[in-house]
Amino acid sequence: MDLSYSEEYEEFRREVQAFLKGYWPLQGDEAKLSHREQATLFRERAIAQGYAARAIPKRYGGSEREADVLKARIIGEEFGKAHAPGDIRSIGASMLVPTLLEHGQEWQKERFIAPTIRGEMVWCQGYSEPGAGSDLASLQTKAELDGDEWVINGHKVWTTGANIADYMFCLCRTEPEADKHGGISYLLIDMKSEGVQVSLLRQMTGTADFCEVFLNSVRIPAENIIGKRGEGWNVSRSTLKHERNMIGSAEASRATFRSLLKFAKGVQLNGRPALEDPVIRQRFAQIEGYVTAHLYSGYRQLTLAARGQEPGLAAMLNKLTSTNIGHMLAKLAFDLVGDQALESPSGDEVMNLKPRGGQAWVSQYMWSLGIAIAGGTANIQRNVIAERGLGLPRDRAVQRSN
Amino acid sequence: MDLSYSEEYEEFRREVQAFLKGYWPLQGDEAKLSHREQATLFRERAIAQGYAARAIPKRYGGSEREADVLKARIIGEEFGKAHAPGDIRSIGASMLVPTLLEHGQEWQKERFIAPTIRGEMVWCQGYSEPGAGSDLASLQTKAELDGDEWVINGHKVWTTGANIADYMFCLCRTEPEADKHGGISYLLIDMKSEGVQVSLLRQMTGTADFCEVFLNSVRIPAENIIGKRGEGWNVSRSTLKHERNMIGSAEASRATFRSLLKFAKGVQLNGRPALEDPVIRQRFAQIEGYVTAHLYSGYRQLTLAARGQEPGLAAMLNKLTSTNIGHMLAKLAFDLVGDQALESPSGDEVMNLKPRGGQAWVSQYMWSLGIAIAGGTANIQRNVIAERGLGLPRDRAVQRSN
Amino acid sequence: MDFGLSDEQELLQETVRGFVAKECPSPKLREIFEGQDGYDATLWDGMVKMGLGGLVVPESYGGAGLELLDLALVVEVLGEGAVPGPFFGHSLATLALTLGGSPEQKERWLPQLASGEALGTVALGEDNQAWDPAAWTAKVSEGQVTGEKAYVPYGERADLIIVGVGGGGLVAVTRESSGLKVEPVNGVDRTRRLARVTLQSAPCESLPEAVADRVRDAGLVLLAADAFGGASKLVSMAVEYAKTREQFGQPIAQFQAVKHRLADMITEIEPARGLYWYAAHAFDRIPDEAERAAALAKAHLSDCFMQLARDTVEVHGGIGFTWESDVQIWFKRAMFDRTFLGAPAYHLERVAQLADW
Amino acid sequence: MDFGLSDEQELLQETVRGFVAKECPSPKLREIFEGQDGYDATLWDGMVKMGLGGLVVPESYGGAGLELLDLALVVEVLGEGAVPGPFFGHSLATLALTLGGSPEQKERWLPQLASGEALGTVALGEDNQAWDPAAWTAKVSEGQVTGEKAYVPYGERADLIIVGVGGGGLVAVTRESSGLKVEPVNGVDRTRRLARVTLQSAPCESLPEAVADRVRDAGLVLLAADAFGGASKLVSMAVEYAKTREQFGQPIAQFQAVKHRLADMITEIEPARGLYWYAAHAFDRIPDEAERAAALAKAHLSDCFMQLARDTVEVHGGIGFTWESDVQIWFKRAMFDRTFLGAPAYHLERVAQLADW
Repeated sequence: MDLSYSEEYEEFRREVQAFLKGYWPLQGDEAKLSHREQATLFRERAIAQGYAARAIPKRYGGSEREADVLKARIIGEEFGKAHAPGDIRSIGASMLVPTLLEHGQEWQKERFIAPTIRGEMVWCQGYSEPGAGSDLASLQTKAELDGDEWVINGHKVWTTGANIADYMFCLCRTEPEADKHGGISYLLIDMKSEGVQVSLLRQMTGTADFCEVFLNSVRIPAENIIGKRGEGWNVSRSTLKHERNMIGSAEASRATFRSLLKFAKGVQLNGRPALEDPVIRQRFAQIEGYVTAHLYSGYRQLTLAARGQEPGLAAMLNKLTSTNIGHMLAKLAFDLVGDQALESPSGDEVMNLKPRGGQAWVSQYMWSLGIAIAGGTANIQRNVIAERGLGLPRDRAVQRSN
Repeated sequence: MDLSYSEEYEEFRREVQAFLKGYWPLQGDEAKLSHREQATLFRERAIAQGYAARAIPKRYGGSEREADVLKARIIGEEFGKAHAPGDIRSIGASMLVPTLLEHGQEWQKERFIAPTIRGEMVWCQGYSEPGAGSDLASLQTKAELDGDEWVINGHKVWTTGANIADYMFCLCRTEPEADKHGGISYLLIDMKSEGVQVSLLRQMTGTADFCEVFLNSVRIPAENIIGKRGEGWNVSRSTLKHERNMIGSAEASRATFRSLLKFAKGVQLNGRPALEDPVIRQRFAQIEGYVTAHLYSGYRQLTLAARGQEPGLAAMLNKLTSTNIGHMLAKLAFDLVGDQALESPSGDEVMNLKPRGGQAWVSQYMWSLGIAIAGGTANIQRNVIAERGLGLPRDRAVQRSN
Repeated sequence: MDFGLSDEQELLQETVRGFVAKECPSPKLREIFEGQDGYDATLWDGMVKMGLGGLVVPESYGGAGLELLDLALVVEVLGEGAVPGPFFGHSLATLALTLGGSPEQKERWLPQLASGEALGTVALGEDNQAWDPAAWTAKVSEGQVTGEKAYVPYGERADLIIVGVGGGGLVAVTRESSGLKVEPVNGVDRTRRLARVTLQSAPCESLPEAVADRVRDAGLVLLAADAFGGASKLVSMAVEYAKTREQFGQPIAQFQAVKHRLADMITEIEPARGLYWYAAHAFDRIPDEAERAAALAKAHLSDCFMQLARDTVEVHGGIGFTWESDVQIWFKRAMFDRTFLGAPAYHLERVAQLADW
Repeated sequence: MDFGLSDEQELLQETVRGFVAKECPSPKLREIFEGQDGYDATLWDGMVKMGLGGLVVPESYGGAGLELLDLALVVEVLGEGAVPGPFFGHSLATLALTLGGSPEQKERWLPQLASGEALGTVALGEDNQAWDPAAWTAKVSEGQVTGEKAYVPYGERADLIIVGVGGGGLVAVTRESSGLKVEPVNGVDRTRRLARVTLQSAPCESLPEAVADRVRDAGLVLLAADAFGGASKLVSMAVEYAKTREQFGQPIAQFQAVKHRLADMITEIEPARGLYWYAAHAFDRIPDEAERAAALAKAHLSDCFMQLARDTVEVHGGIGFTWESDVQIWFKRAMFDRTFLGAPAYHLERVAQLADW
């Protein structure tokens, strides 16, 4: 156990720091560009230096460096401190690009990867449907081959960013005769195609972070398929695998914990500072136990990965642990926010009012944690942990419906 | 809503008080009898007066009074205050007697009821087996008719009081060809029969409150069956129905709550009175919410019963509510008991030591609550509430195995 | 001993329930919820015509002369239906005048309030969670009141505002008073709109009796009753959804995880109705126990309501978190009931103090 | 940066795990558990022969010269196996002398303790939950100590007792000291026996360095490590039982209620191992963070252990509550780990204080 970085890595850290000092923020005329343009420009330089798109081959616009979780971590830390735009965190970069690398044809990789990792091409994910939530594979959106085009009809929901996306990667049923998982294909849809209709899905907070996408006889080229016909389910599973993150969820939990603690330091509850309330103190300390455990578990998984070992069971628990911590933090936030819980969590277009008080962000964030708790997701996670992690028997209904 | 008793009932209460004043405790020579003899003597007088065995016909030794939940409650309250022995609370009186009244033959009622309600005949319940816990109907103890005798072989567990019981009412499989529930009969076994072997089942507390009963070619008269062959399951279900109690579990929860609160008033935690600790105060107040709700729900069920209405869903929740409260109280007790949690909850025959300190009873009771939490019982309760109370679909595995 | 409702009380609940089903079904409810001011004249007039405007107003002043328990029973049903409008504040105002007004004040105001001619409300809380009458700071001097009241139900629309002032007194301020400024608050619960009331030397009349604590206790009971009604409704929404929503080829109610959660939900709420019944009854008949019973009922039931609102969202999955789903309406009423007049932790501590723990 | 074990550390755990499997399988464990004094000479000798008696004793005094992290890793494995005996108290005694003894004291005692020739223990806590060194009241005067120490592991058997005294100092008392009275305590955890030690002007030697807080912190880390090991073992027991126990014609693990509970159980404990690793590492290398990390690890892990012990009993049903079931052995170790050196609530409050919240 050694919580310091070795000299090799400290040297690497100094290089990164020097690069950032020289290149971010942009200077002179470049500083007058739009934020997005600045980010794209800087990102290209970071890629050239090997500080971004490290896992992506050079021929697709990446910097093609050997995997090194510690270097990745140092880059993350230093870019974070400097507020510099590092690897783009879009759904395209984190989910589509790894899928393309694994299953895509050469022309697909060449065409889609580079603009995606530069942030020039924006993606959304067309998986969920009104009738297919936790039971994703029961999806009904149909794609039929008509000559050299797919004709797609269906309805996708919970599609983050569909309103600004250029493309959607999408699961469609192409083999109606095949079994549940075998009849699905993984298609790429240009969002400008005729018949694509996007509407915002308003949440109970009053804001709209998700979209619905209606696909009405949308035509796309037959070649816009990743993997073979009927193999879309497996192709998408590899996407979900890439989605996993050994350390990100724990760091996010810690950041939320810290910001709530910071908030609590400025809050009065029943006439005294909230943090002097023994019940609140106990709850913070209790949650810190979970947050710290989660973080150290992430460090351990990172270490195992760096050693070329499998993190095993621990990695399956990250998501449920994050959800549990989110629950605890949301409940605590609720008790800290006091009477502000009487106020709307978002601006209100009807009354044209903004939330009052500088601390209104807390209720905002109390609600956004609420999103994580929704859905059968936690129960699906428990099934996965029980079945794959503990070797318990599979759920009969799930098995039967497969 | 009227929380006072009407004049009729206040008059009844005065009668009960006068009776108790005259008859309990026993006077003169009678006061020299053993406690058990005194109780039997007094109980006979209470029955004659109509203050006990009210639901039992006179010909079976009861006092045969019209059902009146309020009078029953007044009797309970006044007998309780006077510490007088009222209706015997044995498993025989509460479970076997109602079953006999509903399903027994005349000779069975005449022979078994009177001594049971006087406390002269003691019963134990032979239901659970090592392989049949929450899935009680999977029991394997076999009874075969051989001439005019049943020959019984099997193994019962969790048999409270088998070591002092005169008789056991017992579920046995008599029709091996029938389906799961249809093959069971309800038999009465004299515990002095040859082949009955009782051993104590020691709990993790070190004490033994339960027994195991081994039945090895035990022979009993063929007539010792309640209901018909193969109807034992339904006969036993009516027993369980009688076992339900609209108010008892809530009053028990409140008594435990009060005694824990009383205990807390005398306890120091980390250098100050435990009840000054804001966390402890919150927890007591929270639990009081549940305890009080439970109690009022009992009052309401009682009122509905007095009006001849069905308590409905509320009655199905009593048991799970009690279990939940027991959980909360046990956890709180744990935090109040402080370092005494390091000490054994019971006398220790190996080291021949008694628990130190006058408050050692708390750890005792902390453990005894533990019993309530054991088992799939709470999950079975949840199934019942969901299926019968909320009309949700039945469990497939449970259905299939029936 | 009878821990149950009278025939009249059951009839009252059934009548209101019928009214709500007819006059405030989901589309109507949503229309008011989405609307500018959370108020619907037809709905309110209908309620007033049923006599709900003056339930606790003595018959001699044109009311029904009923007790807090009756009022709470109505509130339970309104909570079930998430009925929008000024009923809560109006009822507390009529109660404050009935308990604390001078004969002349009652004569002047109660008939108008009972008939619905005038709308009343109460301005109790101040900033920094100052819900306790002892913590109020609004000042009265020479018939004028100055202060800030934070969350006043339908303050913009009320003709009469009963304002809590320093020392735990109550004063009446009318809509026309000079020095009265009312600004809408962007509240979370769009079925019970709030306003911020600023009083700058506004002419006022003091109520002669010191009844602020009683009015607060009544408010706690009504919030508890609303929470019971709302929570019960949520459980039935969750049950219905679980029966119809299919995943993996079966209704999700078939999954034990969902099934047991629904069983836990009903076990959480169903036995708790007696808490608000008893608190209301104590308010009416057992004054020594009223304050503590009200605090316990509010703390327990409003916390249950919030928890069940979260549970109901989870049972619904993503759809439960949308604006489109009706779940949000009760979710936000739960936030209101839990927060208004003070959060559960605050009242639990009062429960402890009032028992001399 | 490396948040993992060295090859040597992994080997150490594997070696001890192999030893436990061989020398302390369930029948042996139960024999000692049921026995008179919770001590088995063969088992202890075997541990000492492996070098476990002097893990943190410097090599110059015959020990292995390892750190607290190594010791904690061993304790995790012993916790997994519920290995009975005096290891916990003995280890803390060696640590106290190593950190706080004079060269002469080390010379005199450490080689004997490392070799197992002598058994050590610590007498820290006093009545009324006085676990904090600042709260100790035993008095030292002219080389004699007087006081009552409440829960001393294997006090009856120890040759050397390191006693915590008022002002937070430590003194050494030997078995032969006059004025030393040791009475067995009827402890809940029969794998770690306790005694009450009464000192009446008992001759003693003070340790020159003030290390009581450090010894307490080390104790917290070891209890956390034991809790992690024990809790992990309980989860595997629950999983195994659920796979084999059948009801309604299927293993109970097939029921979603049981299955999800097992998933929740592993999610509770598995990520938490780093808490004790880090606390031990901080003790060894990051002194500024050691005290708080130890308190957090002990509070969190001992609470998890207790909760998982309850869960495991519930998964087992009635059988889990019997003397016959091995579950009780870990259940009682959980009670020990949770209570000894102070309950979770106490240490959580320390966590808050140490961060200046």
